Amino acid sequence: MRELTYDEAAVEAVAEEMRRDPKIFYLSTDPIPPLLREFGPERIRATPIAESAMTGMGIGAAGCGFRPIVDWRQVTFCFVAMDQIVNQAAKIHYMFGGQARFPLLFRATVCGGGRVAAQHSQSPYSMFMNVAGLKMFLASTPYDIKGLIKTAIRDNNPVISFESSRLLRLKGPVPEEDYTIPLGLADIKREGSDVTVVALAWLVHEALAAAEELAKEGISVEVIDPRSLVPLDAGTIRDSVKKTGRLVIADEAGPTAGFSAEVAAVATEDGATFARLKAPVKRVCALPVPIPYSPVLENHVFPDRKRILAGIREVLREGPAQAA
Amino acid sequence: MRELTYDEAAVEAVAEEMRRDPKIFYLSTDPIPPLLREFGPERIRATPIAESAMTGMGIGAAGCGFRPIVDWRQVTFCFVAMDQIVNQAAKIHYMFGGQARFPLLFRATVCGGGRVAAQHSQSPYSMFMNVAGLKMFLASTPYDIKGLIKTAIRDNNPVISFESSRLLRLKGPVPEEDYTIPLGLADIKREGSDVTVVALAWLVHEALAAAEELAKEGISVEVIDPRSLVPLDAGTIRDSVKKTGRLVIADEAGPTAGFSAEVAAVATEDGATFARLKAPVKRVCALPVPIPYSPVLENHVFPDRKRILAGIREVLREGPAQAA
Amino acid sequence: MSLSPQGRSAASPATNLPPETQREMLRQMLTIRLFEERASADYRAGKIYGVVHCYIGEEGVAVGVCSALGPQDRIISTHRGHGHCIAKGADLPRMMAELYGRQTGYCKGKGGSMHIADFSIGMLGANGIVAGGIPIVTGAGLAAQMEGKGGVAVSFFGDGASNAGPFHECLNIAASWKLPMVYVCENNLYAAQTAAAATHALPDVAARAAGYGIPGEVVDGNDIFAVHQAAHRAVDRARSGGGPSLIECKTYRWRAHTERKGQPDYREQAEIEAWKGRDPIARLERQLREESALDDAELQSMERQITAAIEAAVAFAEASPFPLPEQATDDVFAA
Amino acid sequence: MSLSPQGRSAASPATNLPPETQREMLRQMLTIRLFEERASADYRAGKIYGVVHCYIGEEGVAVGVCSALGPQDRIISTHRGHGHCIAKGADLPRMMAELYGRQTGYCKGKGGSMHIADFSIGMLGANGIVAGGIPIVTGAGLAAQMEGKGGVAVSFFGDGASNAGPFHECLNIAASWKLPMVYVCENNLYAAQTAAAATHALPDVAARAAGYGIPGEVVDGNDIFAVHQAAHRAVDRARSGGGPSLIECKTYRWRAHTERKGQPDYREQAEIEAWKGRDPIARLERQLREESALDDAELQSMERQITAAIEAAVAFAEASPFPLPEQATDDVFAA
Ligand SMILES: Cc1ncc(C[n+]2csc(CCOP(=O)(O)OP(=O)(O)O)c2C)c(N)n1
Ligand SMILES: Cc1ncc(C[n+]2csc(CCOP(=O)(O)OP(=O)(O)O)c2C)c(N)n1
Ligand SMILES: [Mg+2]
Ligand SMILES: [Mg+2]
Repeated sequence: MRELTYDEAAVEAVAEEMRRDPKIFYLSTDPIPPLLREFGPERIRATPIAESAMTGMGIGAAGCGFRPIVDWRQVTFCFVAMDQIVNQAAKIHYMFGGQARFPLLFRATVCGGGRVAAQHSQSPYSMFMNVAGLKMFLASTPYDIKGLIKTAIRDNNPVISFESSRLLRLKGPVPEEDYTIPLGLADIKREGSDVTVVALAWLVHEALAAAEELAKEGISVEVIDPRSLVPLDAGTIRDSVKKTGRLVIADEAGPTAGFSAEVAAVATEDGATFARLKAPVKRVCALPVPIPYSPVLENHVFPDRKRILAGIREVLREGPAQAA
Repeated sequence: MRELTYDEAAVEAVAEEMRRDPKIFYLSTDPIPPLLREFGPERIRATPIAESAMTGMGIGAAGCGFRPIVDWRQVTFCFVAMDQIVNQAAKIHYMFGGQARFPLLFRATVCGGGRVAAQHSQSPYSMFMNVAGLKMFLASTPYDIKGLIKTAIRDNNPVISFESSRLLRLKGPVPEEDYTIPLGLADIKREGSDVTVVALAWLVHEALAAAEELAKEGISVEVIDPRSLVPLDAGTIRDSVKKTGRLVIADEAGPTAGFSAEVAAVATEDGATFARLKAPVKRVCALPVPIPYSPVLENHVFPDRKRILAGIREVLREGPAQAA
Repeated sequence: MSLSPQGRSAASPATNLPPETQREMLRQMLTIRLFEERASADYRAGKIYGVVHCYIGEEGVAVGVCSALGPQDRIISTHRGHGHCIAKGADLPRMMAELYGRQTGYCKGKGGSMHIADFSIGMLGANGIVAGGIPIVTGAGLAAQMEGKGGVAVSFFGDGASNAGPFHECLNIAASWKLPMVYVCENNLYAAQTAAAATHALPDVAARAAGYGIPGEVVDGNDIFAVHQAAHRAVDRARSGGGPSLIECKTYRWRAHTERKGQPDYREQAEIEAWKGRDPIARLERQLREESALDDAELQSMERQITAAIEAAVAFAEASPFPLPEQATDDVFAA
Repeated sequence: MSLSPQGRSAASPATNLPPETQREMLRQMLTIRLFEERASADYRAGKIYGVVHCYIGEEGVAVGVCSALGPQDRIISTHRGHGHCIAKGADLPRMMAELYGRQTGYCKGKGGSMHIADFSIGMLGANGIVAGGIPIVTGAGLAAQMEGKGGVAVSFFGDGASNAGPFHECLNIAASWKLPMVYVCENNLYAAQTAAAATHALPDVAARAAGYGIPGEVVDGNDIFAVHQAAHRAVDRARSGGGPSLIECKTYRWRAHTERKGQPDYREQAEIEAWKGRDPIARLERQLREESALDDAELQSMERQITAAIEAAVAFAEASPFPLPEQATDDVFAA
């Protein structure tokens, strides 16, 4: 199968949907060149640096029958539009009693690793997860991002595509044929029986590397990529933990009230899952600090395969494991 | 001891600190009358409806040696200022290498119950908890709010005081003498041995009511009010769960990646706590929906003493409880 | 033009609107007033919940502007939304049922006073966040431009909202893109308790239009014909591809910022009384009588009809069921 | 006044600044340029990380404005911050060490190019969020007003930032409260790849001042004396309680938006060349020579000194240790 980068796969998803549906148009402060070339400046619009207006205009046009894509670019730029996201996009369908639909795709680059410091590096998806009325996902492969973006564009609600800055150049197989991936469906990226690692984005790849290494020692790691954050596929996560009895969560965001906390809660509030859990849950996350610039510092802040390995070893050591 | 309302206690804390320190001033779109009368329009400033500017101006004045208080009023109004909160206030001390201090108190009313619908009812504190660089608390009594606000005003960092709309008129004893309550210190509002309920704000009172009722059945409930969200007193929570073996978390916010998820993770990632946990963790939260207007609907969305009771009974039923 | 309560502006020039149109404008203004008087009473009686913001005294703006619009045109409102709803043609029973928190309300009881919308008539909703609607309706303007059918979008907002960032961002985009927009600032001189004089660098919000190269006009918001004519010019301009305009309507709210009991109102009583003397409804009545386009009998019949319609709306609301508790989880997402 | 690259404006009137001041202005502009040429080279060599935005071509603005300020005055910068730092008197070794990500940098390696600040000299920081600094420095203006010692605060921001909400909110507040502020728009005609012509309703950002009743002036940003004089007037006005001003400096960046390799630059080569012909540094050199205030020997010695200072800064940076990994958890909160 042909290979595309994560970034190319995302743009291809947009382009294919735009060819199919003339109601789709695109707003961002700097247009993406191939989209601009193909669709022209009427459908690929360069906006002033006014993300609040841009986001609200997307909502308004959606309510009038269009299907806008609003690209915030770095997720940190969308905080200026937070009212439009949280008070408007998320609530408007509900508070008007469902009388109009607001099909909207928001795109935002998250994660760190670029040495661009605190105002350009953040993984704040859990801030949005707590807001009722928004769907969102964070893909880890070119295949997944294409399928998820297509689903999101066809969805009749605001959906946020968080996209990992570390993966933009990652290549992977992407079929030529049209396909979609439903929201709310986790992907088991590797099957295993001793421990479950729930990981997001770049850390899916780091978890797979860790799993590879542990396989040499006879330890079998299951790697689950939820892909979709809201809705979250609690069933797949719980089934895996019921099987392995151990849970490590790897996330490039800070732990506090993060995605990782939600997964910990999802696992430990379910009776059947809790009953099989043999060791404490382990969160392998960024340190709770703004992201620093200097490579030495930035590298120290983020989790990686080594910390995932250490986390896995910790949950294997702890609890009534040996007894089981 | 004399009694004050929650709201009066908060205003008294501000007034006492303002008398003590001329560097404190207050920004909000509608000044609080008693503060305006005492301190005049130079120190109690009415701003245009421009929360983004207001918040940033607080940051700038703080960096120049003042100690501003920025009152967003309804927390939903602060989303227009989210860039200044998340990208600036939270990060500025760190990204500039600690060279300047930014003492700032933000005030925001949270929670629901007022039939004011989705754009005026939200409990989004977990959105801020995930952001490194912000301290925050949510008091449940007049005594606590006064002591915490005073601490926050004296702190050299941005601190958010979330204040419960349901409690504004709640009366309680408040000493005349100066006192402060440290951030990061939970308060055990009721001691008990069978189950731990970690609750916030209004739900502290609902949990106490539930505990009273269960006491009649011989069930002993410990009610912990963390008060401070960041830093969170994990030690007190864990110690309690180690003692009781059961954890219910009651929060007026939605569960997803919420405060409740964080407490679940804090309890279940700690080896000693996990080892004593006899039943799954239980979250008693708002339904994950925007807040509706009609009383029938709004009442259904929020947890209350009945749901806390049900949650407690559930964790008492489940797990190897009877065996212990 | 800048207006004091005494009104330095001359009465607007004789309009060439047909008398039935003028009477319809009166009928709509009266409907707003009587609807809100009833809503206010029912709020105090505990039948309406939360918070209600009354538009009484400002009726000339909503009706003056909406009478210059067609059904394909779209508007957005503020937290003070009843007037805009009624002027755009919303259904009184469904409005009242929404205030009563009933299943049959415009938002099935989920929105209440601050969130009444009727997308089917181009009313994109009241909005509880100051200036929050301006970007959304500017998106409706973009939609109208892309649809290419001559539709126009109108943003209503207060003097308070004109100090917020989205106002600026949207005026600039609308001007750059020549969107078919009309921005209508309802300058009632206060944002909640705060006087506009204390928070605005200049008394006229309309002066800001110059920064974007678009027309900015101050009109007496209590003179419905002046409002209508200004709106008409702006709508024509927008429809014909000329881009956006800013119209500032000087007006005044008669009641406190909200209907909440015990809410302070720091405005001077004399100021309130002076503005009551400039009642847009009484003014139109007077004009119509002077032109012999209205007599006592007609007026009484009009009032009777409106009162009956409001009674019917209340009866509908009262008879409608509350939502079922479980319906709280409906409508989070569209199918 | 509106400027094309050819420059319709006449050269600014003969200045009465003493020659040593004029030479100091030249020295500062040259320092900015040579510092950035070195930073750019070191970035390409992998010694500087992340992203670097160069100010080359726009030096006249930072130096022209800051030369009108005193040490008690405060400024804030943008993502393109080196020029403002140097013009306000920041230390080159600590700047370079920050770019190199070292412990001895201004931010201990936590900030990098986009976040250099020196509060001790009134430089409140570069800022990675477009328009993010405007409210913060307006707070510094409020602080100055409350301190009552005649301090002034200056906000530097781009043409792109002038379309963002905080610009509007702050101009209005500063004008209402008569804050001692100078708002300096560096209109380099582009926001990243997007031409200002495509996103601004009017070519002159300065036109927006009228909406707030404050002075708005367009100056040739490549004419350092014109900038200095405009800044001087605005600073005087602010210091004496007259409130804020908006100064728009038309200028141009010579390099791509960032130094990132392979980054596209869609601007016309001819446009870039035309603007290089209007180099603010060459222009001041020429003027000084014409006035016999500078000769080759002096210029060469100045360049040697600056080069040596930059070499010393690089040597300091190179010799400085990287932070320890554990220091990543320092400085989240102040004691
Ligand atoms: C962003 C935001 N800040 C504050 C409020 C609280 N608030 C509601 S209405 C209002 C005053 C609005 O004034 P104006 O825009 O002039 O409209 P008016 O009420 O006078 O019609 C305020 C401050 C809000 N709803 N949203
Ligand atoms: C809120 C926000 N949106 C987008 C960006 C990305 N961005 C960085 S610089 C820039 C262009 C800024 O243009 P301008 O203000 O004219 O400054 P210049 O780069 O020309 O000096 C953009 C869009 C950002 N940093 N912040
Ligand atoms: Mg008003
Ligand atoms: Mg620019």
